[in-house]
Amino acid sequence: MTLTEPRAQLHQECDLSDSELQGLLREMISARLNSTRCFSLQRQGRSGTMAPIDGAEALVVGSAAALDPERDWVLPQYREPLGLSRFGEEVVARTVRYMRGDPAGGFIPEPIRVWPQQIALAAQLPQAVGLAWGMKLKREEGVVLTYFGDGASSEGDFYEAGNLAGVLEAPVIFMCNNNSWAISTPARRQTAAASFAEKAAAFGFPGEKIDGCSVLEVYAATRRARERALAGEGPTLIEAVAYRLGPHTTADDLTRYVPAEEIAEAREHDPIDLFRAELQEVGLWSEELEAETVKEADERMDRMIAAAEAVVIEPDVIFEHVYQRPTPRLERQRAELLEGLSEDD
Amino acid sequence: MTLTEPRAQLHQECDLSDSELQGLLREMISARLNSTRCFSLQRQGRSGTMAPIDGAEALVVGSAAALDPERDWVLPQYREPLGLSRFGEEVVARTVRYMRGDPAGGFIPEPIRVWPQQIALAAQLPQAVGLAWGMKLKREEGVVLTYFGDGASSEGDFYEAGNLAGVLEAPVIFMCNNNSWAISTPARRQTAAASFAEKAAAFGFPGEKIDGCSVLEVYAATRRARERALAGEGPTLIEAVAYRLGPHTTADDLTRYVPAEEIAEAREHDPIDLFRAELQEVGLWSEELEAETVKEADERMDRMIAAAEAVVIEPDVIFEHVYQRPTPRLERQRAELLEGLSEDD
Amino acid sequence: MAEMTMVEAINASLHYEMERDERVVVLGEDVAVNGGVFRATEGLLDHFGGDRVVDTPLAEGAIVGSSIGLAVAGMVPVPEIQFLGFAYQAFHQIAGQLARVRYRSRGRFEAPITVRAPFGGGVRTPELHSDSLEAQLANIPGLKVVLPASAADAKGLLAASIRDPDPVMFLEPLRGYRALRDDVPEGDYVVPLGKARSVRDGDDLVFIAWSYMVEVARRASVELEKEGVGARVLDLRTLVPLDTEAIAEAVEACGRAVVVQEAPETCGFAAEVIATINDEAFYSLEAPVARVSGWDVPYPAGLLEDHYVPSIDRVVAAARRTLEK
Amino acid sequence: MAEMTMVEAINASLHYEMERDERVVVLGEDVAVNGGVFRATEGLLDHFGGDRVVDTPLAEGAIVGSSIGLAVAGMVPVPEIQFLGFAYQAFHQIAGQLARVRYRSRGRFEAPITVRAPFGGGVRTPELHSDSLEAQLANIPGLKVVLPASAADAKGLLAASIRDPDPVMFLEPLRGYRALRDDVPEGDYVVPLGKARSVRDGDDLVFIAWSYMVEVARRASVELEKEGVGARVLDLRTLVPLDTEAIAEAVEACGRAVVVQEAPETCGFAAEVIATINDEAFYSLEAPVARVSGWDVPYPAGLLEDHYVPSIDRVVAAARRTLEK
Ligand SMILES: Cc1ncc(C[n+]2csc(CCOP(=O)(O)OP(=O)(O)O)c2C)c(N)n1
Ligand SMILES: Cc1ncc(C[n+]2csc(CCOP(=O)(O)OP(=O)(O)O)c2C)c(N)n1
Ligand SMILES: [Mg+2]
Ligand SMILES: [Mg+2]
Repeated sequence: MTLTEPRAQLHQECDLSDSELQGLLREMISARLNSTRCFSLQRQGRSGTMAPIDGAEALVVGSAAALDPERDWVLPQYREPLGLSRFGEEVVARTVRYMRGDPAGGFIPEPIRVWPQQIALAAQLPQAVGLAWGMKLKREEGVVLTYFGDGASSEGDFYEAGNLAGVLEAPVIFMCNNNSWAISTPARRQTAAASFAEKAAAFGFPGEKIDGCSVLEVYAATRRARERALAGEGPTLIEAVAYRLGPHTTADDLTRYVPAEEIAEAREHDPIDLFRAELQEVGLWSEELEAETVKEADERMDRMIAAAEAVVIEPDVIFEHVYQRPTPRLERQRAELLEGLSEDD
Repeated sequence: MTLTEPRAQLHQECDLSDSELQGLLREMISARLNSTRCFSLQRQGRSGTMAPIDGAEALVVGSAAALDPERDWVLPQYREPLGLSRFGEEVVARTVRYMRGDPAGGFIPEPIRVWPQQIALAAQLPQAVGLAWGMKLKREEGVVLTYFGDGASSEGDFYEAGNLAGVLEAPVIFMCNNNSWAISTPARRQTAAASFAEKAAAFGFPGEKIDGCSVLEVYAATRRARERALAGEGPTLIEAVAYRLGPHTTADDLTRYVPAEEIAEAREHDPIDLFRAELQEVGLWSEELEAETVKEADERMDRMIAAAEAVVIEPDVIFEHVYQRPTPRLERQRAELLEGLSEDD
Repeated sequence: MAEMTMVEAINASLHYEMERDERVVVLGEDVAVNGGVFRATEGLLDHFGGDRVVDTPLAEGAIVGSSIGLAVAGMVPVPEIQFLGFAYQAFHQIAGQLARVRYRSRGRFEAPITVRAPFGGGVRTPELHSDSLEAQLANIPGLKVVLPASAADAKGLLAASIRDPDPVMFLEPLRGYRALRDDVPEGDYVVPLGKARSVRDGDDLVFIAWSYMVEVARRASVELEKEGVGARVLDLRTLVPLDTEAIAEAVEACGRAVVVQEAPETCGFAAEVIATINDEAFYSLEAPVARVSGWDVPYPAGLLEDHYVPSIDRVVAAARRTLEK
Repeated sequence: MAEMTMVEAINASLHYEMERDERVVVLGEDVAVNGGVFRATEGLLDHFGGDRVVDTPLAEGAIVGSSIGLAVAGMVPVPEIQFLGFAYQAFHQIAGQLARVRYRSRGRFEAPITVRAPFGGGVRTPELHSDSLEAQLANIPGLKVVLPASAADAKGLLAASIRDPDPVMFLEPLRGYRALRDDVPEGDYVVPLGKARSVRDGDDLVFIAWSYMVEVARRASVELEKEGVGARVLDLRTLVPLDTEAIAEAVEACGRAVVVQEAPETCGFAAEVIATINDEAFYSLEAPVARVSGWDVPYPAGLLEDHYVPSIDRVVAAARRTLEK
C-alpha cells in the first residue's frame, strides 16, 4: 500500500477485499456508462428525458454496497437507479425501459428491494419512514435507505419525514446527494443552514457531512448509519457532497448557469477518476480491467436496450393496475379505446 | 427593588417604566379575562368553539409589547388574538365576533397590523415570510412576528417557511408557543429534537429557548430579535416554553390525557401570578389596581359582547368578498338564496 | 342488530377489523390516548396497544406518506385526517402518491389504505373543518371515494374499505356522527363498494345524494309525500366506483331527478352525476336535472352555515320546480 | 401584430406587465438565472433585476404562501409552479389560503396573484408533469381558472390575470408552448376573463374545449367539414368565471355538443359543462352531449400518452356518433 495515512485508515475501516474494491469501481464505471448510453439514446430520439448520473457514482455505488440487498430497501429519487445494479441488474434494465416511456419500467420484480423512481421531489421520504417503521413493527432486521437532492431538501416532505423518523426512531438512512445544483439553483440558495447535514438537528438524530466523491467514505458512513439503525438507535442523515458533472437532464442546458471554471474544477474531482487512481496506486486496477469493464457494461447495455426496444406495448395496458380490479367505468373506457383503435384499422 | 439578581438584570434590560410594567400585567389579566368570558359564552350556547389563552398570556403580551404596532405585523394562529389588544382593542372585539360565527370577525380594520386568525396550523408561516420579504423589498422599517404552537411545528409549512426566511434574511420572528400539548399529543411526541429552538439550525438563523411564562423574558427576547431583524440580520426563532393551563378548546376534555399532577404543577407557574407577585414585590401592584383592571376588562367585554350580539347578519353576505366583484354565477346563486328566503316568509 | 350512532358504528367497525386482521394499524393526530376528537377511535389503544394505534406528529403529509410505506411493509393502515380540510396538507401524498402506488409499480406494490376524515357542515366548526372535497378526490384516478350516510353503512362500508386492496378516501359526515342513528348488524358486516342504496321508493322524481345530504333528501321526500309526490331517494354511497346502473335505472323510472350535494356547485360531484345521466339516461329525462348545492363560496362562518348547506326547504323547492317543468 | 409561439407570447406579456407595473414580481424554481425551464421568464432577470425576479428554494408551498405575504405587502406576485402536478405540494396554500385571503379578511386583504403553471400531455414528459388538474381547481371557490389556447390569448389573458384583483390559476399547455403560433397584438393587450372565444363557426354541432384541446377540436372540425358537417368550436378560455351564455347560445344554435378535455373523465370540468348545458339549454338538445376525455387512469408513461390524450380521430368519432343520435 502506498496510500496516505487517512486513505489507508479508510481502507482499513471499510475492510473490503480486493475484489470487492474492484467491484465498486466496476459498478461506478458501469453506472456512468449506462447513463451515457441512455443519454445518447435520448439524443437519437429513441428514449425520453433522463437525468444523467455523472458525478453521483461514488455516492450511489458506495451507499448501496453498504446495504444488504436481501434485507434492506432503497427508495431512489430519479438520478440513482442506473447505479443500483448491486440490487439486481434488473433495476438497470427496468430503468432503461422506464426512460423509454414504457410503463413496465416501473415494475421492479420481486425480490428486488428497490422502489420505482420518484419524480416528485422528496415525496419518497415519508414513505421511506413508513416502510422503516413497518419493518420495526414486524421486527424485520433491515434498514431503508432513501436518496434525495440538495434541492429536494427544501420540500416540506423532507422535514415531515425527518421529524417523524426521529420520533419513531425508525431504521432509515436519509442520503442527501448535495451535487451543488437543483437544475439552475445553486445549493447556497436552497438554504442558509451551515450544511444540509446540520438539518438533522431539527429531527434529533445525527447528521454527517461526507465527501460524496469518495466511494469508500460513502461506504463507511452508510455502514455506520446502518449499524446504528439496526442497533435500534434510529435514523441518520448523510450529506454526501458531490457535484453534478452533467446537465440536470437531457432537457437542460447547463451552460446557461454553471460557471465554466466551476465545472472544470469539479471534473478534477471526478469520483471515478479518484477511485481509479487509488486502485491503480495499490495495484488493483489496470487498463485491461478497465477495458473489460467497459466492454461488459456496453454489451449489457446493448442487450438491455435491445430488449427494451423489442417490447410491444399494448395500448390497453393503460387501464391495468389502476385498481386491483378495474371499475365498471374503466371497463367501459377500455372498450371505447379498443373500439376506436379497431376503427382506425 | 428587592428582586433577585437575575430578575433585576432582566428588568434592567427591558428598561420599562413603572406604568409600562403595570400595563403588561393589566393586559395579561385582561387577556385571561377575555378568554374566560368567551369560554363561558360558548358554554351558554351564545358563541362557538374557542381556544382559551390560559397560560399563554406572558408570551403573547410580552412579545406584542416589544413590537411597534405602527410598523410591525402580527400573524396569529388562533389562540393569541384575545391577548393582542396592544395592537388595538378592535382585535379583541373582532375576535369576539369571530368566535360567535360572525364572518365580519375576520375583518380587522386598517390600520391595525394584525391578520385574521389562522385555523390551518402553520399555514400562516410562509405568508409571514412573504410579508417580511415584501417589507424588505419596499425598504419599510418593520418586522413580522408570527405565532405557532409546538404541534404546528411538525407541519411542512413551518420548515418551508423557516428555510425560505433564512435564504432571504427576511425580517421575521417565529414565536413558538410550546405549551406542552397539541390537543392530546405531548410535545415530546412531536419531535425528538433537543428543543424546538434547535430547529433553527435547519434554517441557518438563531433559535432561542426562553421562559414563556416570564413576560419580561419574552419581551426582552422579542426585542432582541426585532433589533436583529431591523439591522438586516434576518429571522429569529423563539421557543417560549409555557403550559396550556386550560383545555385545548371548548370542545376538549383535558382530563382524558393530562396527568392531574402535571397541570397542578404548571398552575404553580401561572404567568399572571408570577408577574403579579413580582410587581407586588417592587410595590407596583395592589389589590386596587387588580380590582380596577378586572372591572375595566369586564366592562369592556360586556360592551364587546353586547355589540357582537347586536349584529344582524344578512344571509347574502355569504356571497361577498369571494371575488372583488361577484361572477355571474355567484349573482345567480345569490338571487336563488334570496328567492328561497322570501318564499319561506 | 343494535341501534348505534354513526360514530359508534365506525368505532365498532374499527374494533372489529383490528380484531379480524392484525395487520390493521390506526394512525393520526390524537387517535390513540384521546380516542380521536370525536371518539371514533376510542378504546383502540387499550385493546390493541401502542404499536397498532399511534398518535403521530402533527403532519398530514407524513401521515399519508408513512402509511404508504407501512402498507408496503405489509400493514393495512387506517390513517385519520382530523378534518378533511386538512387533507389539503397531504394532497401531494394522496393525489401524487397514494393514488398511484399500484399504477407506478405496475402492480408490484399496493396501498390497501383507508384514509378516514370527517367533513361537512351543520355543526358550527371553525373554518376548514367543514369543506366538502369529494369532487376533487373523485377526479384523482386510483382512489376510491366512499361516503356512508347511515350508521349501518358506516360499519359495512368501512369494513369493505379496510379490506379493499386499493386506497379509499372514507369521508364521514360530522353532522351524522351523533345525529344519524340506526340498526347496525353485529359481527362481520360488509357493504360492497360500488353499489348504491335505495333509501325510499317513489316514481315521480329521484333524489340522488350521498353522505348527510341523503338524510336531507329523505326528509324532503317525506315533505313531498304530503303533497302526493312520490320521491325516490338514492344514496350513492361510493362516488368511485360509481353505480351508474342504479342512477340510470332510477332516472328511467322517474324521468326527473334532483341531485343534492353540500359541496360548491361548480365542478362538484353533482355535475358528474348529471353528466352520467346525460350519458346513460338522456332519453328518459322529462325535465332538466336539478342540482342543489352549497354555493360557490368558501365554506362560511358558523352563523351563515344554515344559509349555505342545502336545507330541506331548498331541496323541496328544487323538486317542485323540477316537477313543474 | 407579430407572429409568436405561445411561450414567446407569455414571455412578452410578462415583460410588458412588469414594465407597466413595478409591483409585479416573478418568483419560482429556476425562473431567474435560467429564465424558466421553458424560457417563459427569459430575460426578466436582466431587465428587472434580482429583487423582482427571484429563484426560490424548491418548495411549492412556500412559493404560494410567500406570494400571499408579498401581496399583502403591496406586490403583485406571479409565482410559477414548474409543472402543474407539483401544485399538489402547494394545495393547502392554494385551496386553504390563496383562495380565501379576501373572504377570510372580509375584503381587508386581497391576493392579486397569478400562479402560472404548465401542464398537459403530448410532449413525453416524466410522470406528474402532464396532469390536468383544472377541475379540482375549479371546485375551489375564490380562485379564477384561466387556460389560454392561442398565443394571442396567452398574452391577453395573462395580462388580464395579472391585473385582476383576485387569485388566478393560469394554466399553460406544454404542447402549445411551441406548437401554437399565431398573431399577437403588440403593446397593451388585455383579453377579459370570463368571455369565451368563438374559434370556428358551424351549425351542426359545437365542440366545447379549453387549452390545447381547442386545437384538437379545431382540427377535428376541419376533418368534419370534408364530410359536410359544420362544427362550431368554442374555446372557454376561463373555467371560472364561466361564460355560461356563450355555452347556452352555441348549444341552442347547434342542438348537439361535444365537450373535449384532456383530464380524466370522472368529475373533470366537462361534467360541469354538461351540467351547465342541462341547466341552461336542456330543451335545445337534440342528442346527449358527448364528452371526450382522458381516461380515469393516472397520466400514463410516455409511450402510452397518444392513447390517453384525446386525438383528432377520437373527437371526430364522438362527433359522428352525436350526429347520428
Ligand atoms: C415536487 C417537485 N417540484 C419540482 C420538480 C421539478 N424538478 C425536477 S428536478 C428539480 C431539481 C432537483 O434538484 P435536486 O433535488 O438537487 O436533485 P438533483 O437533480 O440535483 O439530483 C426540479 C425543480 C419536481 N420534480 N418535484
Ligand atoms: C393543518 C391542521 N391540521 C390539524 C388541525 C387540527 N388541530 C387544531 S389545533 C391542533 C393542535 C395544535 O397544537 P399546537 O400547534 O401545539 O397549538 P396549541 O393548540 O397547543 O396552541 C390540531 C391538531 C388544524 N387546525 N390544522
Ligand atoms: Mg442537486
Ligand atoms: Mg401546543
